[in-house]
Amino acid sequence: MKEELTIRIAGEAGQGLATIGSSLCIIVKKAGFNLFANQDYMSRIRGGNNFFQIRISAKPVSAIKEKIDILIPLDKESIGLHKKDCSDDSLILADVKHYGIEKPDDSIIDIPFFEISSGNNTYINTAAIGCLGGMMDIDFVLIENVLKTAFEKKGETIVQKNIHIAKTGYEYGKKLQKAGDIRIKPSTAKEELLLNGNEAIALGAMKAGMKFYCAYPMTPSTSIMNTIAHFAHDYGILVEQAEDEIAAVNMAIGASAAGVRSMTGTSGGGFALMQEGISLAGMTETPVVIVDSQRPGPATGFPTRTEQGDLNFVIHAGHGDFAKAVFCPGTIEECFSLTIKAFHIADKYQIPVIIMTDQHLADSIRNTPVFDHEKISIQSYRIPKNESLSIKDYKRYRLTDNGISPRAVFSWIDDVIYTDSDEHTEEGHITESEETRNVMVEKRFFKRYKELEKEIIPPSYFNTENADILFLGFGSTHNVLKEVCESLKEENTGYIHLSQVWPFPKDQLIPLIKDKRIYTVENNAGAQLAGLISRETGIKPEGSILKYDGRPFSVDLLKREIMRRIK
Amino acid sequence: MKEELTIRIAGEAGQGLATIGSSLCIIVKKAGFNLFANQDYMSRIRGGNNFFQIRISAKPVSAIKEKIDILIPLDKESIGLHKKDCSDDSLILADVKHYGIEKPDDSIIDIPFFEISSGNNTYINTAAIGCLGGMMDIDFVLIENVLKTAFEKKGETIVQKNIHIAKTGYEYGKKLQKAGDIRIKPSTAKEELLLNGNEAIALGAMKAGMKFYCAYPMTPSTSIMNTIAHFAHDYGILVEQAEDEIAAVNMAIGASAAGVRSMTGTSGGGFALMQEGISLAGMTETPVVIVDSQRPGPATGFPTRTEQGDLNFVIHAGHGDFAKAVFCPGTIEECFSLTIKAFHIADKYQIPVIIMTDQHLADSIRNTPVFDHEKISIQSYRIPKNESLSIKDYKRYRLTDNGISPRAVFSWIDDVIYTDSDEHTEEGHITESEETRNVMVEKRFFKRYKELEKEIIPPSYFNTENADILFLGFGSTHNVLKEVCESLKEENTGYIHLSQVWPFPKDQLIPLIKDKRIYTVENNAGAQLAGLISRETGIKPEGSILKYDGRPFSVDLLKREIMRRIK
Amino acid sequence: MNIHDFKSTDEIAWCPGCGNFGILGALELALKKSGLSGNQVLLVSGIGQAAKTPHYIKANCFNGLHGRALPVAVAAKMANRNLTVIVTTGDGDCYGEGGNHFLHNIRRNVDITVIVHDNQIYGLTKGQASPTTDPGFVTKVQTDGSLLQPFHPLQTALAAGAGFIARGFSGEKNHLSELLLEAINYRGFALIDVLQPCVSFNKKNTFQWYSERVYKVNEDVAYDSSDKEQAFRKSGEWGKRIPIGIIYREEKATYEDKSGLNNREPLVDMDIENSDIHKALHHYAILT
Amino acid sequence: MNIHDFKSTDEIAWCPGCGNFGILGALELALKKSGLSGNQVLLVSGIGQAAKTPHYIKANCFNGLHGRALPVAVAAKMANRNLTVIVTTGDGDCYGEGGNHFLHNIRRNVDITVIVHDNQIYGLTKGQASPTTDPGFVTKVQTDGSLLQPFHPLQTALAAGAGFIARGFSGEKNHLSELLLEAINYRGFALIDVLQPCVSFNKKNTFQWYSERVYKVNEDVAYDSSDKEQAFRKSGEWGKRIPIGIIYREEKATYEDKSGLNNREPLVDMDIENSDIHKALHHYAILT
Ligand SMILES: Cc1ncc(C[n+]2csc(CCOP(=O)(O)OP(=O)(O)O)c2C)c(N)n1
Ligand SMILES: Cc1ncc(C[n+]2csc(CCOP(=O)(O)OP(=O)(O)O)c2C)c(N)n1
Ligand code: SF4
Ligand code: SF4
Ligand SMILES: [Mg+2]
Ligand SMILES: [Mg+2]
Repeated sequence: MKEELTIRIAGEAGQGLATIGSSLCIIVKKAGFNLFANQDYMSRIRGGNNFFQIRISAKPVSAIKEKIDILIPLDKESIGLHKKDCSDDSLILADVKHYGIEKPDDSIIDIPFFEISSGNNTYINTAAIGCLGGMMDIDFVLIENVLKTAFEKKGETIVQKNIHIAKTGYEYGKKLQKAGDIRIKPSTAKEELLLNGNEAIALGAMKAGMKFYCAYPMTPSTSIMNTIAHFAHDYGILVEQAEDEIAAVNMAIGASAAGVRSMTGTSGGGFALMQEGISLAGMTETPVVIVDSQRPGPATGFPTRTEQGDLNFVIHAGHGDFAKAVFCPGTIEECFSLTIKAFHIADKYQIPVIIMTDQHLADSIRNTPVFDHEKISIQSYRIPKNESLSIKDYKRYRLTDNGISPRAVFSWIDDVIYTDSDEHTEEGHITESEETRNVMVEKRFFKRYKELEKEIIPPSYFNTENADILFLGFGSTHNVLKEVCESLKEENTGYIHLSQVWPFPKDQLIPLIKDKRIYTVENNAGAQLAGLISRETGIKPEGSILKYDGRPFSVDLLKREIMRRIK
Repeated sequence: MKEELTIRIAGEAGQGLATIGSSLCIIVKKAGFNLFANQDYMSRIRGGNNFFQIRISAKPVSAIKEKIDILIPLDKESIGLHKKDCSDDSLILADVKHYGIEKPDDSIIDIPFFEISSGNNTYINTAAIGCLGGMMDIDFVLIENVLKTAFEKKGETIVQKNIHIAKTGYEYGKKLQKAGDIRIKPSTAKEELLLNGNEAIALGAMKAGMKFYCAYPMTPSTSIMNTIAHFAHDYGILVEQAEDEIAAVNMAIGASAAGVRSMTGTSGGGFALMQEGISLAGMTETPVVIVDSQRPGPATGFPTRTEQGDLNFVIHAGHGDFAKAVFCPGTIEECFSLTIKAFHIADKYQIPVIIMTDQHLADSIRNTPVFDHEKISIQSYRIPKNESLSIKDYKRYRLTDNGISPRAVFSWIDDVIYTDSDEHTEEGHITESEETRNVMVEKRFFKRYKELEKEIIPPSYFNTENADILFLGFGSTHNVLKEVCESLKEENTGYIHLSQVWPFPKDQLIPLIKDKRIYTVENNAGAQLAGLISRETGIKPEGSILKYDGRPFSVDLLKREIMRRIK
Repeated sequence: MNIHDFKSTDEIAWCPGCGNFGILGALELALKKSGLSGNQVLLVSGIGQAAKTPHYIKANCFNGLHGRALPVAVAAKMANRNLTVIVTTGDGDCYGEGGNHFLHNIRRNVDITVIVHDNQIYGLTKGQASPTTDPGFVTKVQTDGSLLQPFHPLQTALAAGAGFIARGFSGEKNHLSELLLEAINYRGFALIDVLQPCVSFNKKNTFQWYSERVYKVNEDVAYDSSDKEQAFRKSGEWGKRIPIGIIYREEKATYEDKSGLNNREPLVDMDIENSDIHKALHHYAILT
Repeated sequence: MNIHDFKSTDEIAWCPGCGNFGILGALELALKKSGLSGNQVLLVSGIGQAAKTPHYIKANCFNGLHGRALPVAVAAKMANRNLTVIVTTGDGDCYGEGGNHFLHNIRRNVDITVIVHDNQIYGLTKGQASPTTDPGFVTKVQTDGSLLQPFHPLQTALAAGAGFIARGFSGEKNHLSELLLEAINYRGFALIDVLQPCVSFNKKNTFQWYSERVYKVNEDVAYDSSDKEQAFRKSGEWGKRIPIGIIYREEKATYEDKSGLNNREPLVDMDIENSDIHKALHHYAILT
């Protein structure tokens, strides 16, 4: 029996890769395995070549492998395109006759998918799922149930047809077990979540009491909006599509200024359009949470691919000096918990908070323990409604020791509230005074950062004490870094991962990296994290392992790159 | 006789401060003195309190003094407001009766300006100029000529009336010479320019062959547009006011893509709106020059005041990794020459180049030697029209050794040109390929920066070899830094000034600062230059002298602050 | 201590003689008549001379970015539908920088009132052409006179689907305050473009220029403000005669009606401390 | 080797059956008939499915940012008036993200042609409501159906002052290509909104849906495309019958006429290597 297996299903956009993929995920999960599934797709709706890849394992996994064990091409072209990612042991399951493959080589296992599907192309997906199930020795009942749910809406005939075809495929698969034993050790059974990073962010926002989400569609952030819209009625959330990203951020600010937790989400180009709004949130001291789901830039770049190229852009977002915080979750769990924290920090300190994620984390699905959501307590920092009426002589920007002014809600208090984007007095009126300017900068910038530093999320780390050489990452590289470095423990390596990059956790980081050789691992060309570490800690990394081709690091590639640095 | 003199004229907006100020500048310059004039004004059109301040000196000067020698209040309120900037020796010239000043103290010299002006408030300006001229012993003919030119358009009667009133004021002034001798040693006579930083930028653009200027009005950048519009017919320039800053930058890019040198200008909030466009210029490899004339942020901030708070924002402008250059002129001469260089670099390397200035440099007037414009040669890097027809198989993004592809002009060549904001092939078509991505990032980012490093403007410096302690600044602090540090040469101090902050001149800077104590001097709260130096050189400044109240450093304040650091 | 006089003590930074004073007065009057108190009203603005207005009224204020008053205003209304939301903006702020929000918020039809102080110029930045500047008007930027066709706010709003479209004149304070009150009481997006002389920079469209031209559209007996085609014609009038008054009016469902916001607890009043996400989590839960 | 067939070899990334193919074909045809060669034509686009069009035509191309085709296009035309500039954009690109440029470039009236592939949906981002989406249309974001009133591109363009306003249908290729040719030859800002079925995401406004409704406006003998009020009425028609053809047409001075660009050397041809700034410097020179 194997420890793990990577299966790739490849075909044109529009061939239902996402559907077959998610059904497969559920089946595999129900069968007791761990999984990590990622998507690779082009910026088009039909045609081209996309793939859905699922790594199935006895142990929890959350990064991709370089080589695939089983390739299921949904068209002939996919064989040629994905051959390069196959190893000598890889199996390619293909219908030799139907695809018109002339000289099938050894790696190709001929399965008459077309015939199994009674000559109907649309059922090939189902036949393939059945076949894989058989090869992996998964109980057919699991497959049957998933297909039932998936095709419920289309009526009983379609359901039965799918089950029948899956069963035929299943029998083929069983027979193939000899050709390549791909059974995996089962894992222990428990209830878990199966979801991707964006869904986890959406759940976090719902838990945090967000009631207003406003955005303009942009890959790979759109699924946050879709997810929130899906549950909007359940949680009394208003989801509004804005006319552009400038409107989106200003609407989020407007709703928040009126007392409602609000959020917007976008990707690099849209985030660029929000810069002035972020600065507005800073000046008016309005809490707002913004997700930048990164894709490769500059400009339109690679709309459906992954990169971490916005780091510098995000931490320096908005003109002028004001306080903000930037979180970059590394796991699905952190997507959830740091979104909650983002709302907490935004509300408590009345600042913009940015959640930086990327296409890889946004779109990849894995099984995750059910979030410990019941233990989380949410606190609102507004002056509560029942205390509001006793407020007298309210000043929106009242000077206080820690720089934070109590935040009242329009119409809850008897008094009026002035909010201003110009430099302003405590009352919120426009001022030209240099003395007032000085105290307001003090309030918005120096005092705010002093408070924020108290709440910094410390870096997570592994083997830092014993290791000579450390690899540092942020955001979505967490999982691959973890898997590789844990496997290289004997080589005296360790890793450090940052889930918060601003304010920078320098006090927490310096003791960990002092007197060590350090490298950064980044999905960008600019080695931006390395620069940030130098600036903030005074410690200059020896180098960086960079990948900027729009694809995530695989475990194998990163391992090789790390080994080169160790030697 | 004095070495120098600072005169402040203060009053409401709408009282013609700019007019009286600029007339005074011309008179003073014609009389053979050096001058530096700065403006302090509120974000309103009438009322409030503004001032125009002119420092007159035997030697060239270009920074402000903290204390004023002569205050001319144009209303009663101005006396109270500006008293704090007067020293014990200051003179206040005021019409005691007209302003209804009850107990004039010693510093007030009573001049019946109202009576001199035949009871007409609008002539008080002229009376004041006359009086100052008399006190300073300036030849009245100079005053007469300037008034003639200034009022020419209003007809002979008005001209004569002004001259008459000035003359009466002049006689009063002459009598006052005893009260406080404010005559200054004359300087040598030569032809010089009298202009502010924005005018110098506009002249640089005209010299550089810019033919398209497109912007949305925003203080303190608007005078660039006004100046260019003024000369547009002379130089065949098209000036177009855009509907917003997003349009402005995209129009500049559009015109440039069509082969025309183009520019836009704005301030922080508008620059924020241009972020996506800057990234577009990076991706499409379209040259464009953008001026960020800084004012204090965040958000609307202090619209008419000064700050250097956009440094980090500007060098990290635009999402994704791509090459850009950022210049920050320190003098009026550099406003001219670095604008020319900005066009040169933008055109040669097909990148966005940003000129960072600020309200203080933008609006302050000084006398400057006539630019050495005839020696400057401008080179266009387009494929010339007469060579265009022989171009075959043109590829916009052809791969070359240094990453720069020859740039053809639409319709000049027979072939067609594809320009793309997605990741693209050499031909400019959309691609999804990881290999192509890698070479294109190499081209736009790594190779470009390699080339740009060869053309970096080295920092200017003073006394760095002997000094123990160095003060570093960028942009508009150049002049005040220079004046103060030169005066402190004996104290073992020196200064370094950066006129280019991106790519950062690290190789040039490190040898200068290694093993020295260094401080930065910045007109912002964030000590942004200090952070940049740490990141780029690995050398951490000991501290920073920061000013963020919207006002520039005065010589005296900076001197005190520097002295504190020396001790 | 509810505030009903709407008198702010903030010093007014407008030029003496500016048309903005008339608008401010009319708005104060309308608010007084509305019976609302200051804490129930939210004034939202962008940047410009017009946009300073919220500081001069004792009511809640959000003075945001140039061009971005509308998104803030509609979202605040969505968040707290108990607020009476009024935007005070300029021709540059609303039709120039903010043009896209103008178009799409007409489509959104949230119940807000938008008062555009239309001085046909950029006042605060010292006199460049605005979208409504008359053709040929010379400025320091438009040295050969403005070349662009002027923007027609009322006609464009009509085409874009606005349900309440009016023009006022800052010199007709009582008439204007009545218009404003009608607009405030109208359910939906109400636009009032107000002719406002800028004494400092617009030396063409002066107080006198407007006075000689404006006439009240409802004095015209045949005028039916519910007739869209007539409104199209009327809103195109600009020359010797310029109509003021309600040009078009139509009752229709607002965003709050259609989205259900009007039939539920306001967003701002919802409990956020005890969100129970069991149901959503269940959607993703798989039992092995 | 002038290019007259306008055939690009770039692989087309649209869905089979997409209405964009009809528009592409009509545009190719119009360009062929125009007698222009590919190097004289500049196609400008933003981002979206429609915006991929320039890659599929052998002519100059600037494929810029989402929503920002118009500023690039008009500036390129200002820079080089010898170019024939055509924008290929989507309903989201042009009327949504790019709405402000749409309004103000109508006012600017630069001589360009704007083809809006109007599929009433955001195609490339997988089916959210666009400004022209019919009310009630359900998507993953608009789960209760689109709440906003639809944007009326033709009527709005008319109110904003456009001089050439037309609607085409991608299913009527010849008719469309004639419209396109007229638009290209028109002097000034020419808008053609093209009904374009999106087979993947718009299952309401299908090929059949449009086919059953469209009729040619010029078959209607009484239709006079120079009559603005009639055009207002006609451009408001959207339901059982949807007019296609030229809805409004008016000859007027372009930006290039008014700015003098048409009477001078194109900007791009000017010598930049020898700018003599003596005169400007003289303005600032003071002889002591
Ligand atoms: C993003 C941005 N761009 C430009 C400006 C500069 N600005 C401030 S007010 C204004 C024009 C105001 O015109 P209008 O809205 O008509 O108001 P008015 O002053 O005429 O009342 C401009 C361009 C700004 N504050 N922010
Ligand atoms: C600034 C920015 N925001 C959002 C996007 C994402 N985006 C790409 S295309 C598109 C919508 C396209 O709709 P439309 O213009 O109607 O074109 P279609 O695909 O329907 O032809 C969006 C929102 C983007 N690329 N850039
Ligand atoms: S500049 Fe014009 S609009 Fe502004 S306050 Fe003065 S008169 Fe009024
Ligand atoms: S998604 Fe729609 S618009 Fe886009 S190519 Fe497919 S059918 Fe055409
Ligand atoms: Mg105005
Ligand atoms: Mg569309």
